[in-house]
Amino acid sequence: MSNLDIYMPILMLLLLGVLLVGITVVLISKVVRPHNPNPVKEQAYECGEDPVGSAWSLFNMRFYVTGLIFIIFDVESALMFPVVAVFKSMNEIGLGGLVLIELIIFITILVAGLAYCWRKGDLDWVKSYKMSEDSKEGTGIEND
Amino acid sequence: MMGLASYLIISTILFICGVIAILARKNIIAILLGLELILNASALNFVAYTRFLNNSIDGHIFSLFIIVIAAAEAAVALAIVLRFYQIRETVHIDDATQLQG
Amino acid sequence: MFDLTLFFISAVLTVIGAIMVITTKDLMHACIYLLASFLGMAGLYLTLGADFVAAIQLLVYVGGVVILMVFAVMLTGGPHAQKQNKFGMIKTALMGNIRTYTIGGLTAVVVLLMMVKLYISIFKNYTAGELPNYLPTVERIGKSLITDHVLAFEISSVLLLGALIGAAIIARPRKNRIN
Amino acid sequence: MTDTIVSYLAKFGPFKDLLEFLTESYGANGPTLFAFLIFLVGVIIIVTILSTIGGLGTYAERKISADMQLRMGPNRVGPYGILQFLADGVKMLMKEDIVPKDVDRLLFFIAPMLALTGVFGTLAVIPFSSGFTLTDLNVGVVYLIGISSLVGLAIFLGGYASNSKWSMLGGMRGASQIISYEIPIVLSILAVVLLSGGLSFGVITRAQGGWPHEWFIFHNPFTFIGFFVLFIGSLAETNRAPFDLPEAESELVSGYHTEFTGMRFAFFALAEYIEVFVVCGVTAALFLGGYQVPFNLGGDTIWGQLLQLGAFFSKTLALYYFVIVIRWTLPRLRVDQLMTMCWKYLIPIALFNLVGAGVWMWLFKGKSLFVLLFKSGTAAAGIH
Amino acid sequence: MDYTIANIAPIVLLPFLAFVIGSFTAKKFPKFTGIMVCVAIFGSFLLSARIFADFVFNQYSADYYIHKTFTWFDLGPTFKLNLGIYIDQMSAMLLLMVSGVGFLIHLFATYYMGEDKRYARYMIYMSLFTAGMLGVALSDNLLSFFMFWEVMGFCSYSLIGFYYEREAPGDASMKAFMTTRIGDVFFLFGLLIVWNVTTQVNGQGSFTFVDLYNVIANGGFDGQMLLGIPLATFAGLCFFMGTIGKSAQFPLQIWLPDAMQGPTPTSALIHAATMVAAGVYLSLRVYPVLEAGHLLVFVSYIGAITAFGAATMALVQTDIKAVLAYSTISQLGFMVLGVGVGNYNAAFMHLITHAVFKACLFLSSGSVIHSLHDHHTGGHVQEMPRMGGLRKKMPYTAFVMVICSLAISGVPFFSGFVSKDRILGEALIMGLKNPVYSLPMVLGFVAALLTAFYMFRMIFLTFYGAPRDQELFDHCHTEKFSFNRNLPLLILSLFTLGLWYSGSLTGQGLVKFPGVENKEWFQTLIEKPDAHHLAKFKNYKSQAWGKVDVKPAIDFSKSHYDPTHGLSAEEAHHAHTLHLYGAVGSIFIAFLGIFLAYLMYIRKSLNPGWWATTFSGWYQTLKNKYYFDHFYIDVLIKKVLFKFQDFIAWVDMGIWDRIFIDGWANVNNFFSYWARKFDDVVVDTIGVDGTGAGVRFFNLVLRTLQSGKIQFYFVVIFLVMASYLLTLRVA
Repeated sequence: MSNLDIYMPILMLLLLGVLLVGITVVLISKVVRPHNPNPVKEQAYECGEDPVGSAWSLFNMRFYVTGLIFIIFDVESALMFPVVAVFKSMNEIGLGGLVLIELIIFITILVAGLAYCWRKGDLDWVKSYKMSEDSKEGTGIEND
Repeated sequence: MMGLASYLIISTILFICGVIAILARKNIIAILLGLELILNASALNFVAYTRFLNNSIDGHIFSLFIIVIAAAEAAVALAIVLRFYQIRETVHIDDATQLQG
Repeated sequence: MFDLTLFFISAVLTVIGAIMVITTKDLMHACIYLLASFLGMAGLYLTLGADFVAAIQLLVYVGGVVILMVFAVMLTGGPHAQKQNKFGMIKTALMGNIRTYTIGGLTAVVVLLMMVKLYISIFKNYTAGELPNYLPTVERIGKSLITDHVLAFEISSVLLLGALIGAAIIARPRKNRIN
Repeated sequence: MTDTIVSYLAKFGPFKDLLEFLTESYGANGPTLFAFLIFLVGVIIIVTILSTIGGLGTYAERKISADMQLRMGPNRVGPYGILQFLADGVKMLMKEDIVPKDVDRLLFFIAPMLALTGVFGTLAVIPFSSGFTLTDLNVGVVYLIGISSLVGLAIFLGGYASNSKWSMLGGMRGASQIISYEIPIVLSILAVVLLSGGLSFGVITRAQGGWPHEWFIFHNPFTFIGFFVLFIGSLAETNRAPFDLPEAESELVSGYHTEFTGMRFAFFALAEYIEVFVVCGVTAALFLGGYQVPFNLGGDTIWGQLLQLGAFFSKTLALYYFVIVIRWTLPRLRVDQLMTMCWKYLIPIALFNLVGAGVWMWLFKGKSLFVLLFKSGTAAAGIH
Repeated sequence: MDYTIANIAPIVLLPFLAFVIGSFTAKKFPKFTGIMVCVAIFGSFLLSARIFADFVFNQYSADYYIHKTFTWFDLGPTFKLNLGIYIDQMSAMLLLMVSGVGFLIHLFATYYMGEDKRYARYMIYMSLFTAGMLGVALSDNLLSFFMFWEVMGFCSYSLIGFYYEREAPGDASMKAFMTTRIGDVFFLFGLLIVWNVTTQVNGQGSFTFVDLYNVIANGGFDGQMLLGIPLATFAGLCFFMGTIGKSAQFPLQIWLPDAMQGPTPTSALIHAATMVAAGVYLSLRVYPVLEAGHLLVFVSYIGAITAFGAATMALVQTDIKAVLAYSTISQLGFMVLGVGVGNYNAAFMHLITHAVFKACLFLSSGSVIHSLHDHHTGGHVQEMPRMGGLRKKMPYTAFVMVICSLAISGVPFFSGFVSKDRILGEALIMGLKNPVYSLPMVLGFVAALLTAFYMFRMIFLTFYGAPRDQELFDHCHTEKFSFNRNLPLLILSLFTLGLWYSGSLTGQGLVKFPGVENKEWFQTLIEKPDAHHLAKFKNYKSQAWGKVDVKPAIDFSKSHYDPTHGLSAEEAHHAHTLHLYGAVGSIFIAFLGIFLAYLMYIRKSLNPGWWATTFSGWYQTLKNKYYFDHFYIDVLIKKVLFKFQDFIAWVDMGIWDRIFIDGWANVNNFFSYWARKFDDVVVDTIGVDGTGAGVRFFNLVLRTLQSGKIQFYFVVIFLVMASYLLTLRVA
């Protein structure tokens, strides 16, 4: 058994997920289900009113800001995983303090970013929205 | 079949795809997609060389940092794109004609 | 046997995904193809014995970057926004005029030549030796992150801090001004 | 060598014979074929069982809510209405598959697929027992987090593809909620990894013990808090009440799956219910000792494995019950409360926990609170 | 115990760090900042006390010293700057005094400034100041000495002008800063000379004291002349100008009285106890240079004139702090006189004793001022004519102040007597031996008389008699004992007793403890750096920072008190006799002064008003501080400097502008004519138009490239890069 065989169930499960949906939706249910479309059915459901415009319109920036902070944290945690994983073995040979200090420095810098965003209101769902009307104070960049 | 050559070819294809996306797509976000492809191609090269040429761990760490930097780059670049869009209401790259924003 | 299968599936997913990214018109679809390409890339990492890098590829790209891209597509007016520019001119999807095509073609030829030259030498000189076994990488990565590469490790957090603050400043909602 | 179901089963006589037979017949590919067969059977069994559990989950939900509200709940199909989920499934299969005019057809097809794929992908590393884990990857935890984030993407794409404003809102909310709550989850898991010293579920589970005081939840005060952070985050990650904003029926009709009908909707629902089971299982494995039974009863024998399965499932199902009770007890959060809770409470707490757990490990040489309180330091060396 | 960076550097760094941290916390946590500063200085005090204990309690002999250096920066073989520490008995005592007195003053400041709105800022300035002074005490070289000296200058500027809302403190701070700068400029000259001489002698420039001593011991100054003056004289003069500026000696004494505009603990710390002492300390450190430059007579004259002049001015002051300020100048004059008459030991002793009792006096006056609150103006009252009878209201302060006044007046059993009378006795010896010294001798004794008089004038006016401003008196609260108001005072006053400084209570052998007659530790331990002392620096080797002290090869023997001071028995007897006369005389003088004050202000049998009217001319002169301020401003600046300025302006406008600038313009005109010709023909026609044509031509080419389309640029970049890679030879 070569080493890569351990990844076999993952591939199987992913393929199973794809195939299950594909086969069921495309084949089986096509056989058994009814199919009689009409224009009203094919409208997007907006509580019975006719839809106005596409739904693919603009959304608020705050969604992006959330995603932005998320991805930074995601990457930081990705970097922390191996360090944290070796912490225990390092601790047993007496280097735990060193790893801990490195980790704490890392986390502190991370927290500084979080604190900045907190302070500037990026974490406030409602206030950051209001800020766009009120003032451009605290945005950091001045525009003409 | 699973030699160094095949990995290099795959990464070359990815790289060329990325370059084409950068050169030919007009939507800035599409260009960023191309950039991600290029970064992935280089990360793949690092890991492949590490496996086939020397068995140290440094290639993995390098690709790890490439992933980190790619994520940071994507975050900042997309923020710039969004800012640009808010000002110009377009993400067409040929509309980015002024340095001031 | 399975390693070949995994390699083949991953390679196909990666290459097809990448090609679809640059050919599809719909930006949202391009993001999905990019996702496919990333998944395939994770598979390729697995075949190279880089299990941790593969997992991080999943975590960061699939879970983070693609979602961010998709958000950005949504926030810039959806995938089909602005076929026209401000003056009502149709924007070209590709580069445009004969001059750019010429230079582009030239570039393609030169790049091709360069690749051929590079790869010929690589394939000629590289002989596959005894490949090492697949070893667990997490321990080794962790150890070198806290010893040899500790500076890079810490500096990367500064980089991310900078990215976070910079991007947050740029992306913060403000009063819109249209020039 | 990573523990898999294959390496476990290969110890037993019949399987050993099969392995030898395959090796003789197919040479070097024999073990792979052997693994393929066992994995295939294992995957099919596990998917079947979990789909059933997911289906039963809908039943349990209705029954428990009925109990809490002094109703009967489903009681027509089968004894006590236990086959209700099968009836629902058949109904779903028979429903018309309505694809609205303006949808993005590709994504409309891919979204449920991604949701199901993401959830199925996680099943590969769930530690049901020491032997019956499909594959115990070295990077199991990271893999699990990564692959399950496909669900968030699926929810967004589902909302996007529908081209309906309700769906779009639900999808946006869902995606941002899921990515936000991923952070506290990851940080809590990091604390557990720090205690156990490995990224695989096997290592993490083996670092704990059968008795409650050996579980990580009671290891130190920080993990005790970390458990709740993880649990709350998991609730949000699976869009369960009180975090069911993406599908808040009183606000957004039905959220991101407003436009999905028939089997497509069924797959979304199935994915959600299986995911609840998965996160409960993960929580149990990370904090509640997973499959560990006291005295390691039975050991590697098949009876021991069954005991371990029993331990794992009982812990997981207890959490599952708890999740359902929470859903019918708590009111839904507002969207700003949701974000505040995540970014201003859970994440700082989780970061603090991580550092605190590290300091605890460093100060007390990895001894748990119980050991420090009730046993001498020398006796403690044997535990970890 | 060894001296390493870990237990030396915190002495300076603790107050400095308190300053740094305090500057961040001052706004938000003023109370915390104040406590932190006090704790930091107490830490310095503990470390200093340990050094003191090492040096004084018999671990090291009298001429032992510790000198450790590290390289600050290294610019090649000839220019290498070392910094380091130099600790000998004198530094050890100074460290203990500065940190101890500084700590008590800080403690008092928490009381005095506690309600001020900029309390924390005040405390951190004080902290920085203390760091500077401790740095001066530890410096092994003149350069770092100068740097810390300037740190103190800055702090003194900030602290004098602490109430910058008012005009007077602002002016006073500016005045203090500018006046001391004059001395500092000369000090810098001195540094250059030292560098130059050490370069000549050792081949490598250095600022360290030991190198300076080394150079002097090896005769490095011999025969060196500058502008016809011996170089040693020049250097000594430069350093002594630093002393004059910093220690407010004649003729630069004008800044110190004005410096009383700062809060009273500032006055105590800076303008009485420590900073002004730094100037004297400089003189003591460079004493061999002064001696080599034959400057001691000059020094003694400056000191005596200062002592006498300031004392006379103090007679007529009505502001309680002004009296103390002039007395400070006067006492500094005594110290300088001590240096001048060659009684190195007594000068340093007076520095220490004066620091203690003057700090105590200032703090007591602060205590008085703080409790006298004028409800009409809303400010505190400093004028003595409005006081009187205050001993009933503040018994502790009155007691302490009387003790300290006794000390400063030179009453036996107090520290002032021990130190001052040794200076006066030496002056007496020198005056009788050498007629040149007779004027300093006389002035010194007169100044001592005046000192006793004006100090007790102040005491009587403040604490005795009937209250002259009943309303103010009634508003004054009765003093309650509090740890940060009275405790520092009491501790300081405890150390004004003479027995701490001398085994014989009086320092003159008049009254002795049984069995301790040889414990004149001050005289034993502080060695005058004369030729004998300097000899050990002849083969000096510097020692780098390390973990362990490397003791010098020469094993210094333990020193013991030499009652003959190295003189022959006959001379020693002579000297002792003269000292005895001097002591008796000065005791008499002290009591005479006190008695005069008693007559004038308690018995009122002598009317001060009569004296003031009779000698109104002198009175006005003294009131106006001998017209020094007028002289400097009206004469020196307005008449001389402005004239000089006019002259310079005339040179600039009349000569330089007219001849050089205008002449240059003419030359330019000439050349510009030809340049224009050249421009028209060669440049315009050929160059510009030709370039234009060229540009138009290249424009055609470049226009295609410069399209503004960024992706086109990318294509070009890729093309170029790929082409470049194509040309590379692949291994």
